[in-house]
Amino acid sequence: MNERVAIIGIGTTGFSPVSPDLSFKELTYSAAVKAYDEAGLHPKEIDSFITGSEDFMEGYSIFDEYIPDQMGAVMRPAHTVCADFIQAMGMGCMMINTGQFRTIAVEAHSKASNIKTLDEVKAFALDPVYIRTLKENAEFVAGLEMRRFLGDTGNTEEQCAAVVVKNRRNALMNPDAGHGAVLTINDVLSSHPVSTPLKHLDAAAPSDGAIMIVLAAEEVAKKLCSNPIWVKGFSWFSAEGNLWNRDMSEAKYARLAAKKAYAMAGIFQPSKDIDFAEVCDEYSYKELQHLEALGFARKGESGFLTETGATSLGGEMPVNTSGGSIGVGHTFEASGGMKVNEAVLQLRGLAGKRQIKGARTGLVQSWRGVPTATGSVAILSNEL
Amino acid sequence: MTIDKVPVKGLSSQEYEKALKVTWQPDLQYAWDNGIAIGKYLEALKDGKILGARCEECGRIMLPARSFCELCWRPTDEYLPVKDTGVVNTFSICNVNWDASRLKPEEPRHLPAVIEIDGASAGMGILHILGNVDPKDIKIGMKVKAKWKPEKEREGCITDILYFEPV
Amino acid sequence: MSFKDSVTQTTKIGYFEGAIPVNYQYTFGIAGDKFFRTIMEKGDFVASKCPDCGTMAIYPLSYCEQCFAEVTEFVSVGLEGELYSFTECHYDFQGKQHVEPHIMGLIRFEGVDGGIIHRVQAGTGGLKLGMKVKAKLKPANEREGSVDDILYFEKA
Amino acid sequence: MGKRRVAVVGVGLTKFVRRAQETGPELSHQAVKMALDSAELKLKDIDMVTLGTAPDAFDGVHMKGEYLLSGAGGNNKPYIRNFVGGGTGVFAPIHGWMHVASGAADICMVVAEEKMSSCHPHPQGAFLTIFDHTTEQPLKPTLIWIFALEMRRYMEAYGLKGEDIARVAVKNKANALDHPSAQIAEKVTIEDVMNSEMLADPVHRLDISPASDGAAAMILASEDVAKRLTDKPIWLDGVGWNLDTSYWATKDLYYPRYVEKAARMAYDMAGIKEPSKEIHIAEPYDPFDYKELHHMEGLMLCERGQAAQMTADGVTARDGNLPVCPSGGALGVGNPIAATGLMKVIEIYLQLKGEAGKRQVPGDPRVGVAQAWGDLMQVGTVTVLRR
Repeated sequence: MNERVAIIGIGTTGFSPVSPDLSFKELTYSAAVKAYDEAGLHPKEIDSFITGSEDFMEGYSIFDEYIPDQMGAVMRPAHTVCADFIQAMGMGCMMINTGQFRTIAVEAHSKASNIKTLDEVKAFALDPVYIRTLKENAEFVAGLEMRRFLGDTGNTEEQCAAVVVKNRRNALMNPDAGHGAVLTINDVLSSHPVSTPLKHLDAAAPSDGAIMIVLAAEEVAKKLCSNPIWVKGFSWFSAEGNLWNRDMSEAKYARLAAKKAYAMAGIFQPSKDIDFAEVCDEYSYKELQHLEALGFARKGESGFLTETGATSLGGEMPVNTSGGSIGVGHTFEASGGMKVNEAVLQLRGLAGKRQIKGARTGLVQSWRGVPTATGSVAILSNEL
Repeated sequence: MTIDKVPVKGLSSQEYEKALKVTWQPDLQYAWDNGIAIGKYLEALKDGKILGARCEECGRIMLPARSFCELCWRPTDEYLPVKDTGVVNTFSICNVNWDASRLKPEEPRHLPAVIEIDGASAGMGILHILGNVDPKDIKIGMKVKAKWKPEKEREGCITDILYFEPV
Repeated sequence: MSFKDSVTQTTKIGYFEGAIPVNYQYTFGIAGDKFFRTIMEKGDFVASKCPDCGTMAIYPLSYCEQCFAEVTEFVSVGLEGELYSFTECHYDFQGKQHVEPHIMGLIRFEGVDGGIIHRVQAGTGGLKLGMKVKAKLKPANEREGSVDDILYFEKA
Repeated sequence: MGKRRVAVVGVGLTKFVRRAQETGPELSHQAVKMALDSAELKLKDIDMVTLGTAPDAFDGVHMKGEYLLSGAGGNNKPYIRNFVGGGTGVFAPIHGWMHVASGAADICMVVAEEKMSSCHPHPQGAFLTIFDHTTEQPLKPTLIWIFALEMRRYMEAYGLKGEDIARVAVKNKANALDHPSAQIAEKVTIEDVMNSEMLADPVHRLDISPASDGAAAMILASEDVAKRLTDKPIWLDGVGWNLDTSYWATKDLYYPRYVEKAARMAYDMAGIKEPSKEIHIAEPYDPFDYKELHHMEGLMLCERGQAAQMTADGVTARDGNLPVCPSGGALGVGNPIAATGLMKVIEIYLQLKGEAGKRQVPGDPRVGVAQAWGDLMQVGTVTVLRR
């Protein structure tokens, strides 16, 4: 692929535990208006549209029916990927690289607050013959993985709690975040067990919000935008589809995706070449597991780095300055979009109190949640 | 290479009965936020009105009420009631329930129709059902009027209109 | 917000309730049928074995995930395996809290890809990663071809 | 023209059946394995995988793409699921085209799967919730409503009778007698269709395709790889798709304008100016018999309102001037939604290669079009293949 692609417009509603004053269409429209306005384009001037969504999160059997109007995509080439926002963004970059499209709008949103039976929906993703029939909460999968990950790497529950403390504190500085708080390690450790060693405060709370970006090919980006953010590399991978078949000591999907994204972006030493990272922290241990898979920490050292402040704002590799899913709220397929939003703010110098000085290159990463082993990585930069 | 053999045999009803299986009935419940426009639309139904929204740029009066014009890409300018009469755009006489079970002979047929509502822009229809009419007499182009539930029984739902009947 | 009007009062906030009223019946599949019938009939676990590369997998599959060959050979792996991980699960699939937490484990079998996920009994010595565990099955005459034909795993 | 030309180099297809014992991943594997064998490739040769499958509510698994991934060959690969409702089966190779034309992949596996029998007792139940949850679902709509409403509007627009439309079901079910995947191939007459149970006037039972289980797969490759693999590549030269408004009752259903826009996009890319002359063979989506006619018009293979007459004149028969659904279509082969769409693209591929066996159309076709429709009368997906 040789066509360079940039984000030239971004819009988000911010993220909050509930959003009762807006329908899902109005929520998405609000984000889309901002994105198009910033890009200086009318949706008629957008060549194609992508939504990342899953039917049962919306409460429709065919949610694709309900995507066009609020994106301005009526009678236009629009499609759904049942995938995370960063995968959708990658598809947008690929579409531009076919030579047939110059501008693509990518959208994802969450109205998780509208699901009365979210536990049922999550359990409905489990294998219907072998796993769902055990009738356990889907989060047991995270409990299984967390124990093995900690056991194999030597990272500790306290270090996982340190992730929570850091991210919720970061969220206090983020006006788009819904879960900022000042907590202690002990607050996390003493919170109610969900599926040991996973505890209540180790898990990000579901949230609502919408995000849209406008992607453009290089010559369009340079013409329209004074501060384009370039997608230097991206990839997504799935490890073993069947969860009983996975090596739980690592996030293989993130390792494989990072390898490819780094090659595309010309990154040889992630810790040096990248200034900050927004990684998936749907569960606290996932941030640690992802840091190791992405090459920011050696096996077993991610917890130590967190504890000693290396991943805090002002540390060597700030991680989840946004607050992450734990601090902002977990927005499912939109969670990767929240991370892209943070990276764009940081790279444009618009991150306010949590601004990383001189940030030039950032990494965003997502995971599709239990019971999947699918995730994506993208490298964003304010330099071409 | 011609494809002349394909895998997978399929099970007869008897074989299916014998195969090992597991059943599951997920409890998938939602409470969808109405938001601005649909909130108003439902409230208007409770008042015995069908609410549209107007966009000054294209001049369309749209149904159901919308907070933004998806074509002009701007907020709509005004919410306004349209009439509760209209014209049958198309219809069916349906003998099956939503779950594919069949209506009993003595049950009345379901009569879904797209009704273009008077006062909205041309072609703006809504899905509803017809009533108080012999199915044989239904025609495309037929004028119909909403039969509302008694005011006290309305709850802010599309079923506050019981059906549309010939004028 | 991007609209001319907005909802400005809590009492004007509304929602509409509904459900997706669906029911399912899942067949166990070619390999799944074999797995559960072997438990019913022989009280044993089987893995699938690839005719081309020899990879064994449990739960068995009708294809080899490594080389994608079709698999028709199923071999016994016995009831004893190694506890790869475990968790005390406090909530059920609907989010209701268990009276006592259920322990769930992933059990691996030597030389076989994959594993079995099921309930585990802690016993007196507690559980450790890597400990040997053995499946306790329902009495033969009560087995009916379901995950519950396995009662739990316990220390071997 | 895309920067890189994309070719079809292998295909696989299961039988379409009412009830499969195989799980969704097992069905997917069967199709993928067959596609690999047909292209003489191994799983490790596949760079990326894209899977198309219609609603989760059919198979009954949330995040169905993730559930199917092992069987689709997605383990340890970049794998993604695309979804445009009923249009997914023809969109899946379009998604694969994006993978290869962009240079992201040299070889991309495209998989389509549906296991509708899991939805019990009948997949109809999953269709209540395709309608707007607030403004429509309280009316207890069924899937057949929307087809009956559209079919009547179409018949009214052109003064067509049920018999004019039933001819499509007769043709397709008979064509399917020669298809090894066929679920409900049979010789029926126009009278049989008209005398079959009236479900929702004007829709009779035999106007409708069945619910099915099945899977299909297709391997796409870049030009240089394709030329290495085969001396007879079939090119995916045009792709188009389009999505109309969610407010389906606010537009005239008599004509699928979204199909026309999708077709124009695909034809422009493929350099086709006069579709009715330049296209030799077509596989429009035919979940209902009138839909084939509707879609032929949207594809601009004939003047609006003329598709029924063309069918009556035998033009669309397998030995006619423009064979339409020579596979037997959804009406004859069966309708595991996404797998059906891909089956149609596969049929065009086989026909252009001259490898359709008993179904081979005469006249050495060189350009063919496959199309699917989806959502609430909203989606058109179109692919143009060329030898």
